[in-house]
Amino acid sequence: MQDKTPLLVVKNLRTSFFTSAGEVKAVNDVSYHVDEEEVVAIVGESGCGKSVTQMSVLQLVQTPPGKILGGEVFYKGKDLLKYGQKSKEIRAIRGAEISMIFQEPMTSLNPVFTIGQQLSQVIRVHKHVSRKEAWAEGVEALRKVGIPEPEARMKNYPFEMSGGMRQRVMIAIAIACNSSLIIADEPTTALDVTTQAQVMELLMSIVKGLKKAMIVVTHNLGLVTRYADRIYVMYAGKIIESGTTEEIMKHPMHPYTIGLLKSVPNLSDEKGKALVPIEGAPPIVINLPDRCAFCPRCPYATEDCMNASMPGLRPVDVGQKHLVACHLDMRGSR
Amino acid sequence: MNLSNVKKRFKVFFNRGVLSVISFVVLLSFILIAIIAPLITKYSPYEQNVSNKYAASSAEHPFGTDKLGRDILTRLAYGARISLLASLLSSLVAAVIGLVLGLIAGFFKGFISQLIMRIADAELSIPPLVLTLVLSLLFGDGVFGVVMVIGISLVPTYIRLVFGLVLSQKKNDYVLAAKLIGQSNRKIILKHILPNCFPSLIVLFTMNLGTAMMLEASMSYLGIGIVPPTPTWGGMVSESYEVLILHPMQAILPGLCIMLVVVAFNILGDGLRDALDPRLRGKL
Amino acid sequence: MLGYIVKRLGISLIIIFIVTVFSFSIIHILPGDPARIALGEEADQAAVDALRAEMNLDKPITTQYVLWIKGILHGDFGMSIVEHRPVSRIISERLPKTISLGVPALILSVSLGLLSGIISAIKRGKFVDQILTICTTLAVGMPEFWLGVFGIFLFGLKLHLLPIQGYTAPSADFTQFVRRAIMPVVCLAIHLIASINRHTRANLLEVINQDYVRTARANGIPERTVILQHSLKNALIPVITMIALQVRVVLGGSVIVEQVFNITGIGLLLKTAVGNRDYLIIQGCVLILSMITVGCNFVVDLLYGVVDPKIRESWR
Amino acid sequence: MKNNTLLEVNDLKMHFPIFKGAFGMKAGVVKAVDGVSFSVREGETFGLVGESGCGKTTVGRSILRIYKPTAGTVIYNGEDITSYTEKEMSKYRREMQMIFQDPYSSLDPRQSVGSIVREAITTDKNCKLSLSEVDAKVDELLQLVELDASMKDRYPHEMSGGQRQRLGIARALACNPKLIVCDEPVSALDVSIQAQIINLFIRLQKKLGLTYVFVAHDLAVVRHISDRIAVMYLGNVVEITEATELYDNPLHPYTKALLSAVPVTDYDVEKKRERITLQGEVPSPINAPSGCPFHPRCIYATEECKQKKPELAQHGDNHFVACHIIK
Repeated sequence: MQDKTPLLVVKNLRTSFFTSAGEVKAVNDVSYHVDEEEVVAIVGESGCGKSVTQMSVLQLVQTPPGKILGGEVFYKGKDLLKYGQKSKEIRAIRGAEISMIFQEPMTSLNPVFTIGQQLSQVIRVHKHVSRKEAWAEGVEALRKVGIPEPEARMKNYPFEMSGGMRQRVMIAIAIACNSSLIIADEPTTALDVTTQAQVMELLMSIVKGLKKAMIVVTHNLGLVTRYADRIYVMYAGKIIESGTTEEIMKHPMHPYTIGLLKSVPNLSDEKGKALVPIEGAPPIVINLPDRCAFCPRCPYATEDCMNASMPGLRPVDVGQKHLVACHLDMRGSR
Repeated sequence: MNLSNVKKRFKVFFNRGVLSVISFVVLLSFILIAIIAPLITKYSPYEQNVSNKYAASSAEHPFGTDKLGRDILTRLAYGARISLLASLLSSLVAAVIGLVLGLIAGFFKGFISQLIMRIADAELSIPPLVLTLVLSLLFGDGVFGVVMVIGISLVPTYIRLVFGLVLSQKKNDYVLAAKLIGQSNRKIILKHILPNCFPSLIVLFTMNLGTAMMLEASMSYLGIGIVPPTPTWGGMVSESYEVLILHPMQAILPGLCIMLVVVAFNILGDGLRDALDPRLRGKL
Repeated sequence: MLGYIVKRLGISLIIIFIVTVFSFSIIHILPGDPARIALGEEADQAAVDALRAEMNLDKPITTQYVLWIKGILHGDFGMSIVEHRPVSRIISERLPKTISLGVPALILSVSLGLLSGIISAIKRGKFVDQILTICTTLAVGMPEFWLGVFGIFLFGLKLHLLPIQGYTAPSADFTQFVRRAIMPVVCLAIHLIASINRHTRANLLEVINQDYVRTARANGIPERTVILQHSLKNALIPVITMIALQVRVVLGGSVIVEQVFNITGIGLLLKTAVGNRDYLIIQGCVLILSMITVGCNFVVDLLYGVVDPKIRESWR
Repeated sequence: MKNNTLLEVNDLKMHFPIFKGAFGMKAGVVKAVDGVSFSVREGETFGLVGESGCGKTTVGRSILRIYKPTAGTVIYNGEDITSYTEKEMSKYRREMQMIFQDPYSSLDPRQSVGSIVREAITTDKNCKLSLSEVDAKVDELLQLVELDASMKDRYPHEMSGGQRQRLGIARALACNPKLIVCDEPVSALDVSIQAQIINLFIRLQKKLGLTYVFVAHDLAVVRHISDRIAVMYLGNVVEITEATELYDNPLHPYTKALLSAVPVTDYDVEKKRERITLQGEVPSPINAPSGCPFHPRCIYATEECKQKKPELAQHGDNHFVACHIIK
């Protein structure tokens, strides 16, 4: 078995928002990597910092109030954080090497420009081709994402399209410049169930067909089970568990991951099975004490958990790639 | 001191908070001056002394005297009374009328609502000073006349604001929820819709104080509404026009007063808007 | 498209109708007999009655209104009771002066306001923005008449750079027109420049936070294009509304500015007419001025379609 | 005792006209709901599930008579309330309540928690409680929805999404309702909070004998809470059956596709599941297709499906399907 090379390596990334209430440590020392041709999921609830992490990779965080405080983002061996926020180098990466797909298809496209104008503009910025060629490439991209009558659709405005169609346009923009990595930030959350399936199948066929890598940011555990190769679970700005999808879905080791899985209603559950919710609400990450952030909601938390400082990621078993940030050994206690 | 240092201090000094505080202090001092005008000066604003006209600045007359020998400081202080009172009362008149009409237009559909909105549009199609000129024929001179004239010409701004607010609130589920628990329409307006209009209303009210002040000054400058010898800032600028080359300060001082107060009202309104209803940014 | 135009036109006509009712009734509620005012206190009753009959004042008020409107539709606004000349002729003499100052004022304020607003937004929080913010804040509070008086004092009386009063038609002597128009135009434009600047800045900053701007950045579009193309077009939509609403402020300002610079335009005409109770002139001026405003708003409504494809869609 | 029918909806139609052009001419109708029938028994949870635009919310709101239906009848408690005026409705107004999707816009931002609940209690014309009794009732209701009594003086913006939704429930309960229409009550909430609210709904039903009409797009949530489920597509009910039966034995092609589109978190089960991806998009309800509304996307569609609209027909115990293919 040939070892895959990492495409993106994020090391000790820290991003904070400076608000009147204090420093929000949205991304607090996060490290992860994505190999070539791999689908990685970042899972967490709203406010856990999963989106900000991805925005930081491309330096798209609004400054102020946000600020990337430190860390390294190696993409194909180059540290992206060394480039300035508005530099030519980072712009050449955005959209051409790493593409992003956002959650809200309704607002993510500019309402006063046609699909064709927006699509061909991106192509022209990165490929230095003529207007006509860019337009033709745009039509081709729309065809690839399964939009019927792409020539006519190029002249449509976003508001003339359905949510699913707009998300396809976003995907078309993402693949138009042949980027190696697609970051999809909650790509299907705003869509209907069957449209969600359509869009995800399309994304997967593109990623597999064109041998791209993808990061899916989502809160939907089912989606992750179906599509991801590896999973990172985030809570309060930190990664608290990581491993292959099979390991995490079958043998979750962090009390938060366990709780999350027990609290989500599942179609395959037998009728009458009670949901076990996680009590309380996710914390607002301002001035959190240096201890496990899940402690106050954790049903297994001990006195030691309350007093000990923030646990680091450690292998569940020696030598394993399944990592967990918990003081407790949850093996067999579920 | 190098340039960047100067720029930095400049920035700190003129940030929102400091500016708001300054305008608040400016306003408070003008209000105070208006209230205690008789204590500030021993003269009456009408007291003429022709033998001492166009006096230079002195201990007796800090800002000198005008063409009839009246003390300029005294007239400025009494002018503050008239200007502040007129703008406050006219804004109140406008707010009350506009609020009621706006609520009616917003809550009830159909002909009444259309009529109110079209009348507001018609009023907004007449240039403001033209409107006040014509209305002043109807209401006559004096403070009451000016208050009514300016008040009525400001009404459409409130109608439009309240109308928009009511429409957007009616879409909110809490209005439906109130209906479902059996609340009557009248109660829904009074208990739910009205209180939610207040933040935006306060913002508009503060900003309209400046507009009203400006209109009053312009009217006084034209010699309609509040007429001489009653002291007004606009009127003082007008009176000093003929001696501009010799005594420019007589025109500049009252104008400065108008500008200070109007700017203060606007900054305060901006601050209130950002604090109470940031959605109005770019609209008011 | 046609449906949309017809609808906007209908609304405009309703507004103008309300304005005619308003200006007509205001004048007729007022105490005092216009015929008496025209002939003076000493005139005998028979002459007054004769004039009343001639001016249709003896007829019922609705008939008077209908006759007045009928006349207007034929271009007849009646006779001025002070000048004894047709109102339409007086207005057509005066209006070009007001417009020849108003149009440059509008152009000046839109161009300067937009430009400075964009600069403010791009350089938000920087030194340039701070300076512009202070200037516009002061400008909003500056009374037009005071700025005019101040300008006359400084540029006219002290520096002798510009003539202090009067008006020359651009067709008669263009250089003289420009020299005389500079100060009035600036006075007319000052408030509008400031408010367009504020609105453009606020709306641009609002738009810059939108999702589609983030998408543009995420796709590597250069920052200049992001702001000048993606953001500006969206930010312009509310600014256009605001400019349409402010046309009337410029027209209103002409009353003041014409008084300050002694320009015999429509503003000064109206002011004099109000003093004289020359009611047909008042009615005519109010009507003409509000028709100009309504007309501008109508054009702006159509302009919307150029900027906002959603509106264009609804035209079909 | 789940035999008394509390609510019956017969051939309900709700068409919204669209106006266009200069003179507000009627340009067409949106057939939001086009002939829906079902009945809800006292004490049960009836799930209405479907994708956006299928008309499920409109059905919910028509039951509460927020809209006046275009055609069909709504029978509540044996009484036809379809054409009741606002005044006639007032006797049932408080018996039928609603829980909203958006916990932000459904609470008046200027009202404190206590005042929101108090208003719902005192609006009752027959309310003869003294001030202190009302206060006691407020505390009781807050306790019922597991909100701390100390929250009474807080304002909605100081609360989390889950707490707001609890408050919305408390407001509805203050009216002593029999029937509650829950319109997507958990879809705006975080995953870990959803379970708390779902459990609360179940507990309250057991305690107070409530009847729910549970409108949602999330099949897993609906299946978890409902006794019976109606699947809606483009203004029509395509399948009605018991919750377990729906998952174990879905019959309508649309239901099958809908179920397969929802991934499950059970790794082994998920990897073995059959995936049906529907082609095309939901047609606009303005010019809905003739015949079976699902036929343009259905792989089994025949000529009959294009011509004739299928009626709900019984296929097994308590299992009704509207499809020509299933025989």
